[in-house]
Amino acid sequence: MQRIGVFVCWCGTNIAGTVDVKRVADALRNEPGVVFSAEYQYMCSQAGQDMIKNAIREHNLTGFVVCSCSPRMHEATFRKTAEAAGLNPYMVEIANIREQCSWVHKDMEIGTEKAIVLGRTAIAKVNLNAPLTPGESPVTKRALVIGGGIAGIQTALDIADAGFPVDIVETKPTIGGKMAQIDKTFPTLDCAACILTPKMVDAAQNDKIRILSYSEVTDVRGFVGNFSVTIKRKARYVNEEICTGCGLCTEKCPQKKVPNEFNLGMDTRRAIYIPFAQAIPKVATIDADYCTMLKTGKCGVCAKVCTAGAIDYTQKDLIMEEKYGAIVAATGFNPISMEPFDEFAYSQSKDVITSLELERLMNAAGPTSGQFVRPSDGKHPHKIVFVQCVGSRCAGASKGKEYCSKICCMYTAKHAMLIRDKYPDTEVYVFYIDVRTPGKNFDEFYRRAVEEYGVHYIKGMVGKVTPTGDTLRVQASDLLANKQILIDADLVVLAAAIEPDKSARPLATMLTASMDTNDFFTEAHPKLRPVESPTAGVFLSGACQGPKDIPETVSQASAAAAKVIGLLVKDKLVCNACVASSDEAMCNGCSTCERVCPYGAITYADKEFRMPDRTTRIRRVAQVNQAVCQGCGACTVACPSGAMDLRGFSNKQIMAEVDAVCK
Amino acid sequence: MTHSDRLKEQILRTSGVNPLKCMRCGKCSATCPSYDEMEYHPHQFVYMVETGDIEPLMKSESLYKCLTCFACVDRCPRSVEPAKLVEAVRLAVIREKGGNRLHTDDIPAKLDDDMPQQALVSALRKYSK
Amino acid sequence: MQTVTRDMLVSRAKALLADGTVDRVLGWKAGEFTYDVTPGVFTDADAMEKEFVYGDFCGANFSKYLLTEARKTEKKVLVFLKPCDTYSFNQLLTEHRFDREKVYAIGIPCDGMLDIHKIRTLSAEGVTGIDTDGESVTVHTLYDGDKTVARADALAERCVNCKSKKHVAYDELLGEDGEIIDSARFDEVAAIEKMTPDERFAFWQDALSRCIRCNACRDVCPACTCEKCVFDNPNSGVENKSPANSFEEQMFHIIRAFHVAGRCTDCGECSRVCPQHIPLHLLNRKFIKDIDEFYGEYQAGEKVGSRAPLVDFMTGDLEPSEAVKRGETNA
Amino acid sequence: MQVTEYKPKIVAFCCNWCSYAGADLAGNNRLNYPDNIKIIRVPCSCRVNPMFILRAFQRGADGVILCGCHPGDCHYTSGNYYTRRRMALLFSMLSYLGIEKERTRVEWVSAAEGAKFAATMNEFSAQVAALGENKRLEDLRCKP
Repeated sequence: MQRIGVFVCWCGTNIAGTVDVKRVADALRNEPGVVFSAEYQYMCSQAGQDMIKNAIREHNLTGFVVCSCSPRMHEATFRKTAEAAGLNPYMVEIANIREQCSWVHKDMEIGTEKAIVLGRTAIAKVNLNAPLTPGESPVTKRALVIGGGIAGIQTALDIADAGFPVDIVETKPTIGGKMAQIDKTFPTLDCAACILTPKMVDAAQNDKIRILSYSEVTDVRGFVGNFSVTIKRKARYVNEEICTGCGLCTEKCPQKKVPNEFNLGMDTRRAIYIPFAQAIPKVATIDADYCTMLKTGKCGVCAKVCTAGAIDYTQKDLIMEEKYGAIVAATGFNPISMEPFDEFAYSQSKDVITSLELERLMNAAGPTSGQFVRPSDGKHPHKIVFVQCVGSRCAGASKGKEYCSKICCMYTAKHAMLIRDKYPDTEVYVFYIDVRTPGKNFDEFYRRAVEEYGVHYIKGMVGKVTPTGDTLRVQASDLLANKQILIDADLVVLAAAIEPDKSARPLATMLTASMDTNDFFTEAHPKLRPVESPTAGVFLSGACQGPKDIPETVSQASAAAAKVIGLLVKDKLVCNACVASSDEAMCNGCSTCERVCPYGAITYADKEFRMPDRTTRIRRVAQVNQAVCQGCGACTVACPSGAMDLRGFSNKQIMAEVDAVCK
Repeated sequence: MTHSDRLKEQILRTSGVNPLKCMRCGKCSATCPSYDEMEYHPHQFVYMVETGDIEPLMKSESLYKCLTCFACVDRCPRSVEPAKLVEAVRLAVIREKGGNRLHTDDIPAKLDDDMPQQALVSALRKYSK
Repeated sequence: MQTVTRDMLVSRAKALLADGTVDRVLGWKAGEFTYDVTPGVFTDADAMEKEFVYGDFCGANFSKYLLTEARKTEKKVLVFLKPCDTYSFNQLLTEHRFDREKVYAIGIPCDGMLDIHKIRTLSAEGVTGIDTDGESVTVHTLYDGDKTVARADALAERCVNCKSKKHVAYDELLGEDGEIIDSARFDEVAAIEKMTPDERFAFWQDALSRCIRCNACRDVCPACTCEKCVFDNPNSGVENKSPANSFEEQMFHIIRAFHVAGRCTDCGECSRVCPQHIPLHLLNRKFIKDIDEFYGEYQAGEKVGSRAPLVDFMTGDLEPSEAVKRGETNA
Repeated sequence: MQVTEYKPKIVAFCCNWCSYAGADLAGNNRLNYPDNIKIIRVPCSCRVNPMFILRAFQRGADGVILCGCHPGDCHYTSGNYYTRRRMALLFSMLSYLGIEKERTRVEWVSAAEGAKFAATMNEFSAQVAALGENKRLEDLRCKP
């Protein structure tokens, strides 16, 4: 008979506030199998855990139930406590009397009653627990980083630094991501390219890192330590090995009218192009939508001009299958479309631009090669208006994002400061709701913009922008002066909200990683495990997990790399102990379970059985591969005879729980 | 429940607006076409109803300057709907004894040829009950 | 009358016994009365000559017997399969339940078997003998002399709504193969669906409360071939020997129907053998009708190795809330 | 005589990765839902055997709700697809046997939808309370 201990936690007042913990402990003391029952303020504390260890020794308990917070919080903690006291870690059950009882029922009487029932259910389950030992599975010592922005590059560099091979998969022809498009970076105003390109070159030259540019992940199978990923290398019609990146073809290509997405369509490029000078890999790419040779077969100028003979019009998409131990999502962000915010006349005038477009205008490698001029008539703007929180912090309105995009206040202060510094004759107005500068040296940076460079910060939102003549009439409210002011600006810059990259949602489905309603990856725990996805083996790096600036992205990238290294350094991974197991005596061998298994963990073997009449019979029976099975339980329901059962959540245990709950 | 609490509760109930959602961005006042004629501007309506400071609103002329063009409702990022608050305060005034601002018998005096019929109908709706 | 006669079967079986392809023959023996023919195993020619019978009451589906018989033979077992039996044959093969090489299957045409329960209600009790000639059946009874009943009225329900005269599995065919019939087998299910919930509950409470839990339906069903049934499996959580409020007693039929859902070939054996005449086939047909409606036409056993609906899925399947509405035409 | 307002007994099976986390989130946000709903944690919604649901009804539950991840989000890629088919057939059969269809329900709740979880529980509890006590599934076979 089991000797069960029951420990009811106060959790300070979180539980004790609406549940009479003493009454729960007393009520559960006379449940079948219970030999010890107590309550304590903080079961998860060191003192609490020592209390459990002592109780195990004194009453030689065979298992215990902790009535406390959600098992998703401290099941692991209490399993380690059991292990420390020499008890099998799987002889522990948790009754969730905080998130699912004390926090959701205000009335003490109701809360106590329900806590007793939940405790009774956990006791019924632990009575039927069996000691389990988790199996092991090998770890493929190789990591995959999806996304080649600063997040992906930093993660890959750190992992390679630890000696593990890494693949970076980037959809664009070059790595670099958004940071490559940025001119200067806050708060130190050093040029983005100057700090990014050395890292890109390191990544290219590091023999542990393989950059798969112009490629995308199409399928992910397997689980932590044993992912098998299908990667599609889109045809770039240029042989990467031979191309020297001289750029001759990009000058001679007759097709000139292709909108250059690197400069956000503000200028044009050729059909065969290298996105920007410091591109890695420095290899040309033919844009199949615009290349006349590929469309009509008549041209071939680039092939004639190419000294290395690297052009190959017959190149096809290449499908690769690779094995990985860990996957890092670093898909980054994009500014949202300004189309629903037409009160700012973004679509009516070329002089209303987003901040990213302003970055390109001010960048030396940008469309105006550094000349800060208006996109409409190329004249120098004398009055500029910055509009903050366009599309951010909108609630209920169907068009915007509910969250604050975090980086706009800082980059607008940077833009204002740079413009005032380079062109002192320009008047700069910034309409803000609040200026949020929470980083190191951030507020000092913002104050310099206001005090030294005389940027006019006006508290109040812009209501309307109407193009009148060759200026833009900005109508805004100045809340502190309680006036409605009108400014005839030459240029209006919208600080657009940022959203995750469109490729994130399909990737999450492939990785079975969960996402929040805004399509940002959900982290395993917002405070304690911010760089891991709940799906084991999947890690999050950079803005794909939430809006963040470059310093935070780099620190999160290194954190994700540390987690990946922590995983890859292990030879064996302890796998889930709660996996399926089939009772061979009762198995029909009908392969119903094999058909529902998402991981292909079930194989069949012919085994000899001694029959009651002393004859032996060869029967086909199912066998579960403990390392591959993830313990979902689909097979246990598909199996009509109940031969297939799930350890830790066995049929008898769940039936006992149902009986206890319904009593 | 003081008199202004009761008033505030009545205004919030008739308008269905939750002023707590306002993040004080001022966009409603920025887009308000009759901002200059109004003594209290839309963002102030939201703030003053929230703080319960309703007496001055009821006495002010700006109640009748609001064109109910709903630009503020359309553009408010937090969908607070300030125009409905102005309407609710107006109703609070009209509902008090003798609160009607426009009597049917003084309509003929206001008639002029280019006054659209609809303006009269909406005036009657807004200014008398 | 059956187009194929006893003598044709016996001569064919004796030939195969003689040339050594088979060493056991599954057939029928006379039981207590002419109408309760019992299945039997014959190993030599003269036993067959003496005891083998075949007539209008040989409805048993021999597919399930192959699980045990196919193991006992060194060479092959000869089995005669009616068209509806062949579907169960394929379904058992899909589930690797017996070795196909150990079985020699002869497909025999079938003109529908008679239901003694119907004959009794149509004629009289105390039936001593039945012989059929052409389209009418003469019933010799103890007290009321001879009665004649039209053969069509005496046909078993599953034969009235026969779903297919086509053999989907055989090594050899006696006579030509028939066609799949677009039968009205779901009308009764649809009729029940049209009732109000109270009427439906009353109908099923009346039907299921007659159940004496004799497990005959489980023992005869070719889909119910578990080594050990879930109710006898100690760690299935539902097994309880002396049940105070027995889960097994009350939920047996729903669970059995669910376990065979997607695998039941609608052969009608369960209703045939039920001593209490509970229309169990209406439960299985409800699942088949739902599967056809929700996930597209599927006939279990039509093709060996086909993927049963409950071990398959489509991303666009309908939600359970809609399924309930669609399955129940009126609230 | 103090009329105890009838509270139906409801069993909720929640899948560990999504709906159980959703339930925890509802707790974190202190959202209120009826106390007569008891949650049983299962690794995936596809772990719930129809026998568990029938057992709950047979042992006196008045309503059973099964919560899982949104189709496509299942942590085990295809678990909830099987749940959807099994429960579609089971619920249709139960209603065919005359059991009120409002007593059973499948709801997809993700880990981020705490509010939806609480709202669903409140609505389902009210729905089952309206039906009153479950007599029919306690013993489908009781002698007339």
